[in-house]
Amino acid sequence: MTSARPSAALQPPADTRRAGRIRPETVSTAAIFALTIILIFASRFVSPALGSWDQVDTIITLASFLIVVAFGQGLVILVGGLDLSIASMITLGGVLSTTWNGSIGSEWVLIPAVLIICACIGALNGVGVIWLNIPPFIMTMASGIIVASAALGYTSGTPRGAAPDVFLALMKGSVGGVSAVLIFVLVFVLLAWTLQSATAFGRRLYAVGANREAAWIAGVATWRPIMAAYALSAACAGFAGMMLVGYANGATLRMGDSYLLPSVASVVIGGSSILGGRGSFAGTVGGAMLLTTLGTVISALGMQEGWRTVIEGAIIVGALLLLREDLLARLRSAR
Amino acid sequence: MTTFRKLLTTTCVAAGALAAAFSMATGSASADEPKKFKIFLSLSYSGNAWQSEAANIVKALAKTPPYDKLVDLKEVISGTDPQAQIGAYESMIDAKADGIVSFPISSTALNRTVKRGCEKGVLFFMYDATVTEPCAYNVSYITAGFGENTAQALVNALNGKGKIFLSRGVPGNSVDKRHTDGAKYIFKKYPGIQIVAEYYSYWDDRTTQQETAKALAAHPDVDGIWAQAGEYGAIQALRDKGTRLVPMTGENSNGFRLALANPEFQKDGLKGVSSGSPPATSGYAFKLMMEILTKKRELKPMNIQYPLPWVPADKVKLCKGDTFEDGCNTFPEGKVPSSFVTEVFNPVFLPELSLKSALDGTPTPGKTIQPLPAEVVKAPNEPGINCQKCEPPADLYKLTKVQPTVKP
Amino acid sequence: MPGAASVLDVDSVSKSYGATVALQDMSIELLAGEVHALLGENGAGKSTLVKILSGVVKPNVGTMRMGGQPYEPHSIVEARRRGVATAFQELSLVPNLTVAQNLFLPRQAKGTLGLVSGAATQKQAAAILSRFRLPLSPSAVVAGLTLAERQRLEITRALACNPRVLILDEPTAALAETEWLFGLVRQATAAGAAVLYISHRLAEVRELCQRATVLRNGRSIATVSLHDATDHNIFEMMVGRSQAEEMQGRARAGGAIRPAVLEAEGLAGESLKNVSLKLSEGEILGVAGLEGQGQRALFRALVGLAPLASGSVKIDGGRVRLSGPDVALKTGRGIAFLPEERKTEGIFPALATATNIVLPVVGRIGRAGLVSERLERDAAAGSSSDVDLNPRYLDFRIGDLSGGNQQKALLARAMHTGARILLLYDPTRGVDVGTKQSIYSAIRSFADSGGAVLLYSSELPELVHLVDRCLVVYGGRIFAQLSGGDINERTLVAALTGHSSQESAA
Amino acid sequence: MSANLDAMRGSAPGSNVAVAIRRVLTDGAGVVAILYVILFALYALWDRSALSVSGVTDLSNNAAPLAIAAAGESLVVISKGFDLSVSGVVSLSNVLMATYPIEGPHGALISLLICLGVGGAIGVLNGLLVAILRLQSIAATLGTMIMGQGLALVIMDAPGGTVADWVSNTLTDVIFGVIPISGLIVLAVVALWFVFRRTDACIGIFAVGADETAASLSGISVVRARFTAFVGAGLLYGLAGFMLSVQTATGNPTAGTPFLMLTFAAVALGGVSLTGGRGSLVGAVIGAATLMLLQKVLFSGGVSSFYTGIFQGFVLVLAIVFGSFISRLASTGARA
Repeated sequence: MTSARPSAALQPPADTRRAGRIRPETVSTAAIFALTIILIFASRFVSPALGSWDQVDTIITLASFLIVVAFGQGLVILVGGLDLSIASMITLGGVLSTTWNGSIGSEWVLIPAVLIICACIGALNGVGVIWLNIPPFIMTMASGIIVASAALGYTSGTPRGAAPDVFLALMKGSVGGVSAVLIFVLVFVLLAWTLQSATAFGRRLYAVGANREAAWIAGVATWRPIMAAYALSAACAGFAGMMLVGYANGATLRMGDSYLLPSVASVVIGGSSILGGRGSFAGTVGGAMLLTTLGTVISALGMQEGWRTVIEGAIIVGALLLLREDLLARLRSAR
Repeated sequence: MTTFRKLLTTTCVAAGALAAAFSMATGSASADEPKKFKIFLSLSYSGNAWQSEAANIVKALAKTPPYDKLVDLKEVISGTDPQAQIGAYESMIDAKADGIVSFPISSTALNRTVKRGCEKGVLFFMYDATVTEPCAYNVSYITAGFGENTAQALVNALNGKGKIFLSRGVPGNSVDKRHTDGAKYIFKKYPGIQIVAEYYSYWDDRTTQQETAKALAAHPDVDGIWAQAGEYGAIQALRDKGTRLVPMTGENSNGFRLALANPEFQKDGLKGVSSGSPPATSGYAFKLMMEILTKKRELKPMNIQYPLPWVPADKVKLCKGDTFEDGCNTFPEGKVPSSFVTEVFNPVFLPELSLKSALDGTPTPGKTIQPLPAEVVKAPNEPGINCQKCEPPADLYKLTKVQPTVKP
Repeated sequence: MPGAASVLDVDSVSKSYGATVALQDMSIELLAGEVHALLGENGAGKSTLVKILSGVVKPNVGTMRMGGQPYEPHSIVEARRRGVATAFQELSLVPNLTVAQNLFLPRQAKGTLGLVSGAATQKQAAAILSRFRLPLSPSAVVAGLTLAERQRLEITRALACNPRVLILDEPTAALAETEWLFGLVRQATAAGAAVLYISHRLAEVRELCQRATVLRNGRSIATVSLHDATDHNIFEMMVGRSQAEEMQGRARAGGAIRPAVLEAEGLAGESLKNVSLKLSEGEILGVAGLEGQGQRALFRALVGLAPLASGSVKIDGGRVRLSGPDVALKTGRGIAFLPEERKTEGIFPALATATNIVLPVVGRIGRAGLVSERLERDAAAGSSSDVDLNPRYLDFRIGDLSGGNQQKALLARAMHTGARILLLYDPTRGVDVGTKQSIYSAIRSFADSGGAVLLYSSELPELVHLVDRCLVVYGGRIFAQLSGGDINERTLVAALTGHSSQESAA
Repeated sequence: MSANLDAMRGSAPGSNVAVAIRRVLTDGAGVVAILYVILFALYALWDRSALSVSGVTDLSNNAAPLAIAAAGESLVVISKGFDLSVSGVVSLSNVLMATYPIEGPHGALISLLICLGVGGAIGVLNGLLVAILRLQSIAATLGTMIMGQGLALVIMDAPGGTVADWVSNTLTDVIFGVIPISGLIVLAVVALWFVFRRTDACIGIFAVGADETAASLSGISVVRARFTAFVGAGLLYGLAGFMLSVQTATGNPTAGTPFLMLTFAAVALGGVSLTGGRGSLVGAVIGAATLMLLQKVLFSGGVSSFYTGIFQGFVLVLAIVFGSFISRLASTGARA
């Protein structure tokens, strides 16, 4: 895959001095957060109680799972892949952390153990994609199906046990009046952003995603970043799974399903290219927030489910139209 | 052209390998004695407490003497896709099944296949969910009026006025529609009752919790919640917001019943009733089918109504042991997950079962299959639920469990 | 040529993208039967003019007339219909289609019921291919062709629609010998067509063209008759300053024996037959060859990109196994490779130039594992000045730079790795004169500082001027080895085509 | 990555037969076809009824909707896009069929036209968003998918209604006592593909999928190619919805949901490159058939219900690995 830019033939010729230093990512990210905030304020019209800090708090709590999952998904998409196994990995994380809770030592053994298991399965995805040349789509879909049915068999249908206290505290507790989740999300976003945008590893991810062949020729051991991306994605999903059991204090075998499409959507709406090599985690966070906010507002609309769904779809398309590259480019050059 | 020989050989080798892989799996299937009844347990999907309990009950019964000698039971989980369950049914019919006890994913999509099965003499017993194909037996509580009764109970608890949420099931699902229609029929009678939010919780605790949280963001001042399965999530959502609880009705999760009985929660404002879908239906359906197969009972295909569980707060009673002895109906905290659906037993229909049966599908030592009561309760016709082109009874939504205590 | 009819007349055309002006007040007139050169550095606006003429983009202002009629093509197809055909620099062939299908895009030959007929397409394609003396199978898939074959196909496709105006944008970028092309061009002009010829190789231009229009910063500086203009004042017009550095031969290191740093022994593999070579410290070893003689395979083998059937590679006398470029970088004093295709094998368009330069060793520059644009810029500054790449480009997306600057950046990357052995594959392909000079001096100073360079070039003068010794590859073998005074275009050309007295001994 | 493989096809030496066989083996469709035969052999081995008319009819009726949907998806994927709207279209046309049943052959025709209309309309919308407004296909079609599902719920808020008996009975039947009609319809789609394959439009789609820039410089209208792909896909989704309704004989507002993942699995299994430019609609069709057959094979193989998924997963992976291995063997053979 070469540059994901549409029709490079029509690009400006060489040596155009691009106005300013503002990256397109920066603009699209700003735009998407702006949209989210507008949506929050607009929601006052739906219900006076909305648009409050209370709502924001709810949104962040609900978005936290998606943000964590979408980070992993974003890494995989960045290296030109797609991870369909996250739904099952979320479930796996949830199921293992509840069923093993108490049975294998303290939570400080349990949690790393679960994360490592997830990461290993993710790494297997990497192996399949890199050395067996299996399309990521199929590889991750297959491993997803496999993990799901393994979990089904392992729990024979009913996951037992309760969530580790750490995660109960994380999802329910609060530090000095601020909910723990909020703090966690801030820290996570900061770390994740740094990893993707300000480390050597991150740079290699972008290079590999932009042009695997070129990266290989340039002397990057391309398999490492790819492998790492899949492993991290799986680990993030597993972690999100544990957050979910902390939130609902219990696991179910389908708990991950509702996060697969949204994770991809957050990444793409956040301005990343589905073909890899371009995008920023900040944008992805914006995408996740936008989608979750949309959810809360929509659910407050007093109308038939069908119409609500239609509106949701329409708003997503509308947002995409607003975030179109050329529009933003015009915005950028206008500066 | 050596490459071709190479190609062909690889192809064959691969084929062989694949075959081997499968035949490993088949080893088990190839060994059955002919005389046993070939029964299939067809789940659409598994993965929540309700589904696996229902399945475990059937498995446990099939292992309980004398059925363990009579039944060759095979479980098939085909996933949430009607296509897949159609495929599964077809395979079962082709496999010369004597009976299929099943949770149907769709009330209508399976009809054509079910009909074909009936023509080949296969008995179809649907539990909990139903099909509109007349040649199948539907065994379900759906027609017993969960919606209207719980709605009335909520209205009573609210003295006929207040803002409420409806936490529904799966969009576009006939069971959800039946429940909600019944409830709305009651709520409409009370202008004081105002439905401020209506959301789909997919009969799942976590989703209920998230959706309720969303609704609470818009309407912090809610006065009551009418919920289908997943109700315990609604309580958690309220708890996340603070201590205030509101009157609510829901289904049979152990967590909900414990909460109803919890004096502290009652002090915070929780009251209501636990009712709704009992997994035990599957056992009842299975035993009916066996009695027909073993010629102990004559029964034409019909819609059979399973009694609606009804446990108000003051009726919650903790069980000492592993069964529902002396009218207990809830298990103490920690013995089962809060999402565990308590209505797995029925002293009349299923005395053979114990908690282990529901959790692991293992029979209760020393128990043998007891005969069912002779008469079965016929369910009223309900278009789209258990019949295709039929007239519903005039008193479709009549209250059976509770009477109005407040005038509209 | 006085009296010749004007075929295409472009009058003060301008084109700007948003804030950036690509072409301003450009005028040019093409006469029937002439080959008209378009000269200018990368980014001077040549490609923009090409795109305007061939209907890819529309000018903002200005008029174009063909034989008196106004000429405003809305699409490539319309341009072709009006008789303007283009062979693009970034070859416009679709990789997953066959030669025949590509020849007839977007309309294939139809059979019964107006359906595409594969047979007919192949037949007509075969006819065209033979007419233009291009030995390719019509059913071959383009992805499988070499770069040179593709370039020829691109040119053939343009010629095939018998254009009145033929635009050739860098047609020889991937061609080592030009007879084939020039022959066809002369045929076309003889038939009364006008040819707009864009190339960085002034020698070619002088051989083929009569007049030249020089572009600089999007403006047409002048149109001159090539007879009257010296190279010197053409350069002057192109770069706006008098050409400082003329090509002078490298003071060749004589017999002084320096340690061999890279030795290859009997390399054999895909399109390589028993190749051996020895590269010593401070040496620039040239490789010459017509396209597809195995030079590509040789370079790729030496950096671990292509598997070897047999043979051994030694670095600093120690035998090594090169499983890939990453390993090659870390082995001994390190081997770095400058690939052939800048766009597909070289740059990461969306990333900053600095990032592109430091990428292979980005792990090194991190502070506590963290890297920032600033760190990268500082790290890249050094090597970018070595190749005299303007540091202000370091922050730009490399995709927005001119081909020349991109090439500089890639050379800078190779040097920045710290590897002391460089494998440079056609480092000046399709770059302008100024850039060439910078690249030459960078290579020289690298060698002078004790580095070793293996250099393939499709331009013989380049080899003549740069290298100490020169290997000539032919049919996957090393056919001849020239050194000292033997390195001149005449002997090289002879050797290239397989006529030579001395057999390879390297 | 696949370039050299493609190259081999053109320049493969040896007899025509050799070339032909190699074509089959280097092309995803051929490999998945082999896989299908293997699986079917196993199925027949374990379950005699597989070879009976009813067995075959079941297979074909079961596979038809997914096969046609996958066929549509393959068009978009070849043009280097993703189309999620399939589940929306299928649900929508399904509920329409069940809400407005029209008896008799004319009824069938009208319903078919309605379904095609719905599919075509959403296809046009996708084309507008992706081809003209240049939105990323996966995101844009996610939006249209959600809208489609919403409309389906608006039209019918719970499963019900009945598809006209004539339609559901006739089209699930067999003619000449052996040939399932649903199978014929799939064959018709395949036939259409072979016609379309020989149009400039189709070549354009392949070209755009492989290299958009080169394609546009070669005079191909990228917009038109993309647009065609999406509209074609939409129409086929409509047909898929029609066939689904025919089979289930009833309406279900969420009927299309399972199609989302399955179509992509089928497409990829059928050897259509998800990075565009390579593959064949036939492959996707056979891929879909294979997926549906797999369930039956696993059933007749008596794989324990809990672990069915594990087998499905491994077969998916094995199929791909096996496929690429065979192709590599074939192409190296060609090189030698």
